[in-house]
Amino acid sequence: MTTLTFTHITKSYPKRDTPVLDDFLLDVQSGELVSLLGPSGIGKSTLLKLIAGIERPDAGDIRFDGESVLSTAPNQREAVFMFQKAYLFPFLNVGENIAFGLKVKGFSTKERLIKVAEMLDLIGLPGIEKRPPNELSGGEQQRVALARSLVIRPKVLLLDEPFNSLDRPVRLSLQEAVRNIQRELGITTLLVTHDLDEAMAMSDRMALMMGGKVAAIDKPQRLFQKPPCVETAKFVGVKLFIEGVASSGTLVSAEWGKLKIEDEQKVGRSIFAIRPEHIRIQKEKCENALAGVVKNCVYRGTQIEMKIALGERVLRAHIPAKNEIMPAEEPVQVILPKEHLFAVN
Amino acid sequence: MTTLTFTHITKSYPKRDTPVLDDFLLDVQSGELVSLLGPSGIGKSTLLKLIAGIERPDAGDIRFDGESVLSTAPNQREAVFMFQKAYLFPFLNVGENIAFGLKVKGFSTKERLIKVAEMLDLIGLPGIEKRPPNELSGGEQQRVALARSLVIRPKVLLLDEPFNSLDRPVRLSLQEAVRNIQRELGITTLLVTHDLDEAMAMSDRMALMMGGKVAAIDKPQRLFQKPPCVETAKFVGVKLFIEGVASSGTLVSAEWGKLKIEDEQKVGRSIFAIRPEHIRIQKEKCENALAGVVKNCVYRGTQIEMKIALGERVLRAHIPAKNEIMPAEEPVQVILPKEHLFAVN
Amino acid sequence: MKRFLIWLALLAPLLTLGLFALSKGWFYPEPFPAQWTSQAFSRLLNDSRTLKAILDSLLLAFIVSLLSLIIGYPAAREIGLRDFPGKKYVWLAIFLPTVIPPLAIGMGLSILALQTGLAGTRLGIILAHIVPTLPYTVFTLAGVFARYDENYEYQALALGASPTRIFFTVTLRLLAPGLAVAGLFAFLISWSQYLLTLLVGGGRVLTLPVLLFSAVSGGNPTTISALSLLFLAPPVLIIAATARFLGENPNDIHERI
Amino acid sequence: MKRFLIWLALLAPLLTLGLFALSKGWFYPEPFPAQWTSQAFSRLLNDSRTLKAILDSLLLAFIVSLLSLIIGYPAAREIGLRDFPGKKYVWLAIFLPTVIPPLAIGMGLSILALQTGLAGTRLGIILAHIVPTLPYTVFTLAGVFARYDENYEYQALALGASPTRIFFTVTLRLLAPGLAVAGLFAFLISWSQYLLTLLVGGGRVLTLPVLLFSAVSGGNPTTISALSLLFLAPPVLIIAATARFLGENPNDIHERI
Repeated sequence: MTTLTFTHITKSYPKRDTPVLDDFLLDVQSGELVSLLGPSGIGKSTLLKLIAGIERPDAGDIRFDGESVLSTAPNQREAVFMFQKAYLFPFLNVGENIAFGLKVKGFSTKERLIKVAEMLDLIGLPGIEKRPPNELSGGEQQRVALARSLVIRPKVLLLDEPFNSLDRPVRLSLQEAVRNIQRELGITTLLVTHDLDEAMAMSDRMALMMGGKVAAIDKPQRLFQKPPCVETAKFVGVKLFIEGVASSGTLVSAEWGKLKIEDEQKVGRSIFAIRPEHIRIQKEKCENALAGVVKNCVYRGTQIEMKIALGERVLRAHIPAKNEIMPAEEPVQVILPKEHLFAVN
Repeated sequence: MTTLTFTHITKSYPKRDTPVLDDFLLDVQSGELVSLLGPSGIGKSTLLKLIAGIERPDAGDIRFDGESVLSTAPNQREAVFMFQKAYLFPFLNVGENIAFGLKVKGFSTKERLIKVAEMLDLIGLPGIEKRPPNELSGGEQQRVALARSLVIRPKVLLLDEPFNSLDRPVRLSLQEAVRNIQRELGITTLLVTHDLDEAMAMSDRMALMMGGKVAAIDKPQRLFQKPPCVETAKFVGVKLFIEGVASSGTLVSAEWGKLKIEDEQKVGRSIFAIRPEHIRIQKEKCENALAGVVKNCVYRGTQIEMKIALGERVLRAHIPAKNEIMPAEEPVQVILPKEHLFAVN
Repeated sequence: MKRFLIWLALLAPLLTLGLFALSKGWFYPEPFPAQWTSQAFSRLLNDSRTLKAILDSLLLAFIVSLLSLIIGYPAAREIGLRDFPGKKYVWLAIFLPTVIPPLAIGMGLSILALQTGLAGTRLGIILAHIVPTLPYTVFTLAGVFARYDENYEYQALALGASPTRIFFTVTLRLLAPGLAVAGLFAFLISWSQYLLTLLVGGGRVLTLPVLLFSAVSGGNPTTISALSLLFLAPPVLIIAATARFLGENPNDIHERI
Repeated sequence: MKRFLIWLALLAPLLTLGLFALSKGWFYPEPFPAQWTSQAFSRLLNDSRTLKAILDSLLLAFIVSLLSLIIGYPAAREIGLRDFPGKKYVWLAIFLPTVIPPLAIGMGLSILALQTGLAGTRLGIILAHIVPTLPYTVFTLAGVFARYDENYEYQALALGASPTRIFFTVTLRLLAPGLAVAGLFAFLISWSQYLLTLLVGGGRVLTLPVLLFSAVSGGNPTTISALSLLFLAPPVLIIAATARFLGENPNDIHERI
């Protein structure tokens, strides 16, 4: 059980103008799974390389259990990787692959055999010790790679988009397996991903990276339902932002008129937002209703995506699929329920 | 405006034991967009190649507007392609790429310039005639490829997983654009995809292919909510199938006990199914309630995926995200509302 | 530093040649020649035999590389794009002559040429040169075709273009870099052939390498060096020209060849 | 049919040699020799000079290819895996000696050898052979490294292995096919060198190709053909051996080389 601390990490590359990581701060609790989200090139993978010791930070410190590891050689750090590709050694069979780290550490053949069998049970692939890696499916290879990394009981597990190249059903089942094993062994884990669904399903906390820093970090539900800033809100799929002046339960916006809000504390110039699935579309007027016409309906199984024109502006709403698809140009009322309007500044 | 008819098409490959297409039948209406869904290797792309004339069927006929095209040369069929990759000619600029087909058909330089400009407006990229294709983004390249195909006003548009290699936001916006342009020009279109969401969002009708035939074909909503057979139901994400004997509004199943059903016509041995998002989880007992314990909750933004154990069996339900995540081993009632139970045989 | 050493090792023989060609006399242990002159070059370039040899060599190499491309194209397309039983062995068989010693091939060809009466003729020499250039061309082009995507042609076909039109307006333009590289290789192989030219030509056709080869026994180092440099000029120019085909990623050179 | 013609064209010179080596006399227009004999082979294999030349050639080629691999490895790794300014030109410079005519290089090297006193020594010949083999080795290995994924090494590092251990247990085993192909090529190039051996060795070191070369002027076709076939044996065997490195997809041969 290890805590992981980053203090004021800065890292630049010669070819880039701005630093990839700029005064980056993060604390990961022991046994916690924190996911790092953000667009590509934002420094997520760089961070993992710094932890593993493949690269060095320009400034700042990385601590395992409060002790700096910057002077520790990469092969002494006990921080293991799982990449998009399994990187199983093709010249070793599955058992020898898993035993690789144990052999390095000097475990006896007997101990190795026992531990390999234990790990194969844990990943749900018992008895495949003798098979060559190239006979396994992509998902199985990733499971074996996980076993190879975890059999040495590392301090930190670094997951660098490990599910990316897998088909959806395999991806979902592997996410579940990795999450369960990580919880069972209590290994402190960082997951780098650009897939919001994946991060929500797996993380204890999600960190959104922007400009070399953590822009927001919280539990998945909290970050998804009430993102703290506009960037985060956009990242989790919020599309409607309303700028206006708030006072005593009302938001007055030049563009959208007067809207009731629940947030009584918020006073003055503010930006409020609402998730597309919280917008209601109906025929009848009621509180916070705006008149519009349907532009476009796209059926997506469990929900219908609608584009509604309100004058010049276009707004997107996701409504449950039990509703009928409405014809274009149908006049409707767009309801922004006050309990779902939240401040993002 | 062209109708497209397949009559008893059979096609085998020397390396495969069973024919890829086996007595395949399909009628596509003029201006309709039909999607072909199914696992890879099921013959979806083969079908497109047969239409374009790149391959020939072993038996059966393909007709445009009722007339066989099997004896028409591939370059006379007026059936155009859009692949996963744009295949823009790298040695021509965007305008020359779009004008390729017009030049072949002998249009004058002036006519070509006008038509190219029109198409660039239509795909939302006006004025980029002079740019080389490799300077465009993946989504822009696909738009140009679409323009190049449609500028010659083809009879049939064949889309072979054209959005596969694009990132999600680009993919969604391109799906919308292609759908709008297809509707506007009224071009009869076949879309091959393995992405259910994509097929639902874009199609007039979805056809599910199995064993070289169309296993089911219907409007997206109908196929998603009330799939006609077990295979189709599995494909659209149904996970719970209940086998039993139905009579006068009741299904008696050995495994699940007695359940109320709405389908009064169904009598005798039957299989009923329910979508995971129609299963309700609550504390209180009511009609069609089964007692279980929570095994696992995975947060997925707009919904929570739950695994519930009912004795030996495990069942998956998707409940709205407004619910709290329940701790494991919590006892709950699983409700299978009778209005959502439908027969699949 | 490491890179500087690589460069030095690569260029040392060329530099030595250059110094010799321009010197009047240079002996160990002097680090550089004592006297400089460009006599050797002017003498060579005023000799009509040298000039004719250069022209003959260029023409021969050009015809050989063109024929190699024309003959090699269909075979390479078949091998690169299609799968068929025994393809692996066809690959190996093509690969064989690109690495087996030319001396051995030369023996066989020379006997064959004598038997068929082609010995000493230009046609005989052209056919003899094609033996080593054709496999190389097919090998290179088949690699190009293995990465070629026929969907470009299918797109053109769907847009109404005829197969002939597609060949000239699409295929040739897409394959231009690969064809150029394959052609240049064939050119270089033919250009540097003195053995096959000697054995099949029987000394009756004098190309530049044959001239150089005969000079080695008699001439002085300065003449030989100057002749060597003349001989090296086209390969160096051609290699420099292929730089044009390299993209931003220098590893592309491997992909393109 | 098309494939049969390819095979025939490829194998014609070899077949002619074989027929000659086993014949007592064969003249145009007879389609096949009138009399058969294996005298030529038995005479050659009983001649101690031939045997010594074969052993010398094998040993020389082995040392040269080993040295090429050892010297070429760090350079190839740098070029294949790292990006640096001017990389494109380093690629070209390496590529240069693999295509420029050996005759020209030979002139430079022979002069250099005379200047440094290495002419006529085995060391001189080894160094001279490395001039054409090293660039080829670096070129081939750099291509291997360009497709090499260091993440295998990072995985081993994260699992606790030291850099030395990683080199021997991971890197070498992953690169084995590439190293083997590069080494075999170096071996073949060295094996077939008669020009550099003649020029630098001054006739004092007799390898098999040198022997064959001198036989061409004097010997009868049967002896020459038999000698040629002996000379061809290792390349053919080596090429057959590389078949082992080919996967199911025959186009892999391009990837592997």
